[in-house]
Amino acid sequence: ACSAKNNTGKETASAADVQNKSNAPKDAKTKEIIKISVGEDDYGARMSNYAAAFKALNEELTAQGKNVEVVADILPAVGDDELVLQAQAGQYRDISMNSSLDIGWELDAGLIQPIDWLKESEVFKTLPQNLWDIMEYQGHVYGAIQDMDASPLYINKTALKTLGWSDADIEGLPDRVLKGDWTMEDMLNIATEAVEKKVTKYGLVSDGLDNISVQDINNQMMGFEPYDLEQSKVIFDKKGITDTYSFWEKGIKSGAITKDFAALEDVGFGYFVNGDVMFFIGGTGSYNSMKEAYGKTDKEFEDWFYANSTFTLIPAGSKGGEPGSLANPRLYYVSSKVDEQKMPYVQRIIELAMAPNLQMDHTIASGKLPVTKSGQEDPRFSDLRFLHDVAYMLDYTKVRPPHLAYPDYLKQQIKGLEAIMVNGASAAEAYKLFEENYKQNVDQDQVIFR
Amino acid sequence: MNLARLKKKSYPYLFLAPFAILTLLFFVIPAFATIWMSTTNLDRKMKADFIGLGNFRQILADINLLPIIKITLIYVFFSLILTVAFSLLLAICTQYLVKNKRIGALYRVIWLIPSTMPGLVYVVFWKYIFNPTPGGFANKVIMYFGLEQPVSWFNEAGLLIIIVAGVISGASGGMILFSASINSIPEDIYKAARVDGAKDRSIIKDIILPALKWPIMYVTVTSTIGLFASYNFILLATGGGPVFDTTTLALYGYQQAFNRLEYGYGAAISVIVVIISLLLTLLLFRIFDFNKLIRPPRIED
Amino acid sequence: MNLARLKKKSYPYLFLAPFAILTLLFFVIPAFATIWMSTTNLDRKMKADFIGLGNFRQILADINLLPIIKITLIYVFFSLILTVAFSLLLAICTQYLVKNKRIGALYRVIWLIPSTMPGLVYVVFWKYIFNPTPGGFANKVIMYFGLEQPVSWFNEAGLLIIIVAGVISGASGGMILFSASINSIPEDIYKAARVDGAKDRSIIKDIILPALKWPIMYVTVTSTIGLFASYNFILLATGGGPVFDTTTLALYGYQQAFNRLEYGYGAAISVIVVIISLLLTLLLFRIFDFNKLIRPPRIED
Amino acid sequence: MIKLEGISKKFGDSTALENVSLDIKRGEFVALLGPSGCGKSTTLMILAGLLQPTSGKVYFDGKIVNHVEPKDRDIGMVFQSYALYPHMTVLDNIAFPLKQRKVKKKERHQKAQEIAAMLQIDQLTDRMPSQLSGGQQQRVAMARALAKDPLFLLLDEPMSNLDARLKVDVRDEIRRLQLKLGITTIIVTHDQEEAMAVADKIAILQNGKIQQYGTPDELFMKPVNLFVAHFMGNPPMNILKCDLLRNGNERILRGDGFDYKLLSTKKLNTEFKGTKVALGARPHHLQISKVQLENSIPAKVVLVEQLGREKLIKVMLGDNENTTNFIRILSPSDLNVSYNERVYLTLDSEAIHIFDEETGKVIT
Amino acid sequence: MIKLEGISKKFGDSTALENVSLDIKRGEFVALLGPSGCGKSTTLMILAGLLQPTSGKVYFDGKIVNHVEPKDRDIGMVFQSYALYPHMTVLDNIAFPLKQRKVKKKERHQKAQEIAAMLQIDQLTDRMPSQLSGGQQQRVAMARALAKDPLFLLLDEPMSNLDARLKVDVRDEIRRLQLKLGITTIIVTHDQEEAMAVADKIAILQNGKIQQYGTPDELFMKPVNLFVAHFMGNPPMNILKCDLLRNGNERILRGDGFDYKLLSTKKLNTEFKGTKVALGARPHHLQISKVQLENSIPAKVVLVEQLGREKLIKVMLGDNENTTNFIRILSPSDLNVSYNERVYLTLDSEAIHIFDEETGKVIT
Ligand SMILES: Nc1ncnc2c1ncn2[C@@H]1O[C@H](COP(=O)(O)OP(=O)(O)OP(=O)(O)O)[C@@H](O)[C@H]1O
Ligand SMILES: Nc1ncnc2c1ncn2[C@@H]1O[C@H](COP(=O)(O)OP(=O)(O)OP(=O)(O)O)[C@@H](O)[C@H]1O
Ligand SMILES: [Mg+2]
Ligand SMILES: [Mg+2]
Repeated sequence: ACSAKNNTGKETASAADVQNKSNAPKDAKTKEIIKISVGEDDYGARMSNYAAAFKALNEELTAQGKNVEVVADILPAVGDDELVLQAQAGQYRDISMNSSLDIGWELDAGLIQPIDWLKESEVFKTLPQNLWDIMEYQGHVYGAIQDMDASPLYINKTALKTLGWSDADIEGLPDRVLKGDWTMEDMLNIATEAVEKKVTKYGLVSDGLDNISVQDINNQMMGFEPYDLEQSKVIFDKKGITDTYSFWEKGIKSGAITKDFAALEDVGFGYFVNGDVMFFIGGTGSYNSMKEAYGKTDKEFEDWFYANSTFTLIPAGSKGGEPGSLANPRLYYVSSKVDEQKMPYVQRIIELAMAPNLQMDHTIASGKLPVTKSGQEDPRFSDLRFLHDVAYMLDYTKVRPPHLAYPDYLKQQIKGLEAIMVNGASAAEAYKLFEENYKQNVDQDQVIFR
Repeated sequence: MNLARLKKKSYPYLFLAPFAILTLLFFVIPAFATIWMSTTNLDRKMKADFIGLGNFRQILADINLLPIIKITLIYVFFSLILTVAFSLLLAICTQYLVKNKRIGALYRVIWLIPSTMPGLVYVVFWKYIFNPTPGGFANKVIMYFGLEQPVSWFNEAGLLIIIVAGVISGASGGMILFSASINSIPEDIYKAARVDGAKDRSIIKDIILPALKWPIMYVTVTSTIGLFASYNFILLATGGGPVFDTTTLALYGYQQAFNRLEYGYGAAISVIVVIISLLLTLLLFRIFDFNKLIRPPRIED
Repeated sequence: MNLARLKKKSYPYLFLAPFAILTLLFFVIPAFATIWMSTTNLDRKMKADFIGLGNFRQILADINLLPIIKITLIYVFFSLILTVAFSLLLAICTQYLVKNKRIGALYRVIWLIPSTMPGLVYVVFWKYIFNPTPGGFANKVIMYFGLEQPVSWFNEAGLLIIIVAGVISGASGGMILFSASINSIPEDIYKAARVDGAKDRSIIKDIILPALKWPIMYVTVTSTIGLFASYNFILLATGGGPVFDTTTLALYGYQQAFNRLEYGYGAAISVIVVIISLLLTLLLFRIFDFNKLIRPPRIED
Repeated sequence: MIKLEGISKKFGDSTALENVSLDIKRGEFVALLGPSGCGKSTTLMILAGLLQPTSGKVYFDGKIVNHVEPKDRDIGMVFQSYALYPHMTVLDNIAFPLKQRKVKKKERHQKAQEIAAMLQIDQLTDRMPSQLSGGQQQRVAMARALAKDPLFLLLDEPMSNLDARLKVDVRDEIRRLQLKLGITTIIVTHDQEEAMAVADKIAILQNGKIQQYGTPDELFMKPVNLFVAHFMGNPPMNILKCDLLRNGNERILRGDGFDYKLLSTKKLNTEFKGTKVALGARPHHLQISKVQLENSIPAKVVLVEQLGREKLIKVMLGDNENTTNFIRILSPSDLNVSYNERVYLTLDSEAIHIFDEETGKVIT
Repeated sequence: MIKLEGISKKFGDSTALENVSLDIKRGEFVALLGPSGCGKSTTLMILAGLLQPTSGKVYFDGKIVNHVEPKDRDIGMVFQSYALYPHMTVLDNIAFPLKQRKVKKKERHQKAQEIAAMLQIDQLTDRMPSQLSGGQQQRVAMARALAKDPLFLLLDEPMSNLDARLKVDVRDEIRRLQLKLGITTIIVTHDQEEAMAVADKIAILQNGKIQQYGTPDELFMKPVNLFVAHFMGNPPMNILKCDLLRNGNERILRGDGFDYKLLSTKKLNTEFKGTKVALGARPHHLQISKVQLENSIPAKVVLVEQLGREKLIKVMLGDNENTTNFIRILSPSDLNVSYNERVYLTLDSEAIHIFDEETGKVIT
């Protein structure tokens, strides 16, 4: 896997061809080889989708009678730091994959280039608008989304019934959430009630403190994303943040949220399946985790799940607000060093890798949702009852802004949460901690304080 | 003649040279590079602009600095005291007090167990044992004995657990060094002391400890340095949390460099760590009267 | 009277007891838990079903097993030999050959540098130095001297770099133990040897090395165990790649447990690691004639 | 006071002591004498409680002390290897036993300084042991042993590195202290003159067995066997193998190259019926004359050594050039004999000892 | 052959040797004598090259060897502390110097075994040093020093832990080897009888300075100062402070409690004009008589020690009960005196030494 100087994309099969290339028409026997380097990422079906894309592209090229062959050069996955170091040393990955959060700094570091051709691409025609927003930054498309997640609120139906909810009440809940009629506060009240009445041991549990589900709650409580797209700045909103922290403080005080909230990360699924949890916030993938915790066949679990639980979007922070869902998708990026000659091939690989059936392969392997409508039209999709049922959430799903000042925002926000949960800090104290640390860590030009 | 003497005097250095070069390449240059880096604003974009003492100014203004230094000092101080005390006690027990040398050796071998397994395995298990949920082992135990609420061990006593575990796994090195030194005290000396009416306590205090002065200094100095520089263990166990409650200076530097990818800032913190540990080392040298310890050679030429 | 003797004999054990309990809690129980875990299919779901020797059967069938064991043995063998040889050489040079004790001590202190900085800093720099592209430092050097192609250091010589760096940072512990032992040889013995016509070579071979037998055994055994169990360094440097070229058994176990989250399988590999290192330890005990080393006590009672 | 009863000590296969019994009274000064490796140090170690006898019992004041800790035996001991504490100054070394008795610092330092002065090392009390000469170290060891006014003093070659003059001083000091405080003292020494000068009783050891235990005069005048006779006295007693010829009342000792007639007053053990005997005569009991006298033995001078106030003359008996029958004679300095000179030896029947050659036992 | 020229050695502030010069011829056997701590071991260490003199030069065969390595000096040495190699068997210890000479294993072991036999430790060659008694260890050290037939032999108290009999044997063996191979030997000993018996020449050291260097007889008969006179001989020479009264041709020594008239034949150094002198008389040059004789000194018996073949009698001069004027006399065993008995001492004018009390220098 050692190749270091293939960034122009062209490399001939033998030295003799170098002369041939300029004058003679392409010789049938010596194909032009185009090596496309790809960053390794073997989660789900990503790598096999690549392989399929390369195969398909070569078939297309043959069919078109072009005397060109594309070859995949798989480079090992590396951390961000090394990605930059390698790039600075001249070793780029033509196609790499990273979180949607990373657009900002990768662009800053000169690693990627815009791929506005995506707007014209056939496969992305059926991509919902909110997902287009994810891929855009400063007016250009920089990444090609390749899978998606949503963050549902899993609800313990049995416990609701014990608390006196009727079947109809329960069935109507998702709709009330959609309308903004049933809010976070309602949720917390019920969670409190459940714990006080010892209907469940836990009121609200998530798949981890630093997971996006918690950020989802925070965003809902603030009623907005902490990001101003136009100015491309992070918004640091005192009231919103204080509201959020108050929510958590109240949860902790009332017992709906426990001190060991963060530690329930690995066991929360199991507690939910055991009926010990009133509300669980996770990703669509949490369904799989619950299934594994349940330990029976897919079908048996599905039956149990639908009999004993339900799910909605994350409710709005206040009456009449919008419900939400947050995701952290990975995007394909194209290296800034891919030149015009090579770009068509790179483009085609990305498009082919996003073929509906390949999206579906990945969904099956990973539990994440296909991003395009066409992907969701794959007949295999409707067989996956749960995924199928949550697919509507994609329309409400947002991602975190790809802003340079945002990762620190998240980190410090969580420190504030820890202070509340573990050290018994008040919302005001948590806010102070957050503000002070955030201010000292970021370039204040990048932030709107209000 | 003079040439021969020169040759004779210099050849040990020739032996050391290749290793000196390797050290230089592998350790000294990176050290200097770190210092250089601490004067730049190198971050994830991997572009380094010289900003002078900017990072250091920023560190001094860092609102977390004081609490972190406090935690660092607590951590280093107690870990150090306990490590040295503990390895001394172990060495003295197994090498001197336990008269049956076989049992003493066996006991020392048992202390090798911690090093047979990857450290991560332990951390995973401690996390399991001290899991704050009712499913954690320690919580199961205390709840079995009637406690209602599970205890958030790492939150309540994170630093304590980290120190204790670190001490237990760190004591074996010192113990062996001390054992070797105790072992090299001639038996006659013990005999004389016993005849002179010395109890174990006095033999330890008056005979063994003075002979261990140099090893104790060494262990103290290296432990101080090592403790100041180490973060791996805390990172795995608590990640420095909750909030900054178990964050030491080195861990803070690590987080700045490798989580926030603020390499320059992280490097500056590392430099401060190094400066503090060097200052403490000098202090320790003074306390232990280093110059006296380096006796002049009794073979002359 | 008899009771008093019993009391006298037992009180060192009383001293050791609390530490024994801590060891048990922190290290022995996790060790047994690992063994238990190795017989289950514990994975990310955190549900453990007993599957007997299933994991072990699977390991034996693992196509990567043989190459990984080969790499592990190469890694351990060369690291071990080099660490011991290197720390011996350093100790002998600085403690015996360099007659100026001050310079010797200084040199030993310099060897503390590697421990003053977090290991990760070094790894980052080695990565920079041995960057496989023409921009890497080492490549710049060799290309300056006329080589056309940059060298993929970590691919071509990953194991070598890892071994060398590991040896350099690992040698200081052994060096200090050896230094202490060399230091405790009475000066008179050196004098006698010098009068008897012994050259440095013979003094080292006949006087110093025999006195170091026990420390050498200790360093050898602990290094063997430690090397078998360690992966941290390799993980940081190469991550075990390219392919499995620098993957040792312990790293493989780690990857299985913490990357693939196959805890049961990972634990089974850990158990195999432990078994291999225990077997090697026994072999080393035999080689060093362990029983002879534990002399009977000369003070009787 | 001190009693050893049937003490044996084995180191692995080799036996260092075999069935040693010894009675020592309170305040007695006993010397252990014997060739190198005979078990002297081992005996002291057992008395100190630092070695456990393989069998046998040790009594102090009638109580078995086999399992009593050394520290509870109230001993002062000088080790053959000195065993000074390397990390303490000379003063602290000497004061160490007092420290164990919780004597106050000032007081014990004062006492230590006094004893140091007694042993002429008071100038050196600030030094570390490694900065002392051999003899100085040995005196520190002695001072340490004396510091606590012990009940028992065990001294293992305590003056081997001191010059004669100092040795006499130190010996006198020990003797003085010992008498003053009634310290029961056991000294190991290779120097029988020293032993005879100071000891109340001497035990002679050989191969781990006690050969004779008695007052110096007893040992010197009435050795019970050849070994003791030969061992006591310096230069050693001359031993000559002879045949005992009984001729009525006349008894003649016939050796290689000489005949010697015993005086009729010399009594022999009547149980002895054999003829193979050994004749023992101390070097200063022989006189050299240049002319032949009655009952004198002809000899030839082989070596003359000047010993200061005396001469040690080694002569060969008979004319056989290959003989091994050598005799050493101590004679006044003023006797002038030269190499190869023929001389005649006379000896006093009363001063000679006759031993059964086979068993070594004395028969006079 | 060996020459020390103006050697001084300081340890920090304290001076161990001061301006020591010494000439030793090839094959000579020289003894260093002196009180404990006078610098004997230091001298040997400097000769061996193990210590560097602070100033002064060491010559071997006329060449300066100050910076020659010990290993290149061809020395065999016995250390005062033995310094055996603890990790080698006795045999390997002895054979070690031969190993350094690349002598084949079988050969060197055979040689080592021979020397061990010579020193009566051939039964112990498989043991480790820690399994030996003190005297046995010392003999191993001796064997090791002899093993390589060195050009120089430096022996630091090599027989201090051997019994008298063994000492004589070992001493004879050394002497024999030394003569046979012409080994230049320097022995440190505290035992002047030993020194006088074996040494060709003796150097007497005090406080790091050489007091006298000469043959045993010279030292004994003509000590150059009080120190040497007092140091040589055991028991030491009696020294009495006196006033020298010159009365025409008559010279009288008047001390505390006695008058003694010097014979007119006794010559005194005419340069000496003072009156304060010290009278030296060896214990065996004094005779005790029970009746008063001419020019005899009255005294009172204080102590009688039985030394085997002789008695050591300590007397007090004069009648002053608080006097410090004690005299020791060696007399034959058959002299019967008892405590507090009044006796009279006579002494031979020729055998006495008179010293300037102030400088200590001899004036006879
Ligand atoms: N390292 C040292 N530091 C200070 N003084 C020392 C050191 N070594 C020796 N001395 C002093 O030097 C003097 C001479 O010592 P040396 O060992 O030569 O004496 P010595 O004649 O061999 O005595 P002994 O007969 O007691 O062995 C002594 O007074 C001793 O105290
Ligand atoms: N650890 C041991 N292993 C085997 N034999 C030993 C050990 N220690 C002593 N011996 C032997 O026991 C015997 C008695 O030793 P001990 O030390 O009592 O002799 P010693 O009379 O003191 O002799 P010296 O006058 O030479 O010091 C010796 O022959 C010695 O070799
Ligand atoms: Mg002995
Ligand atoms: Mg000496």
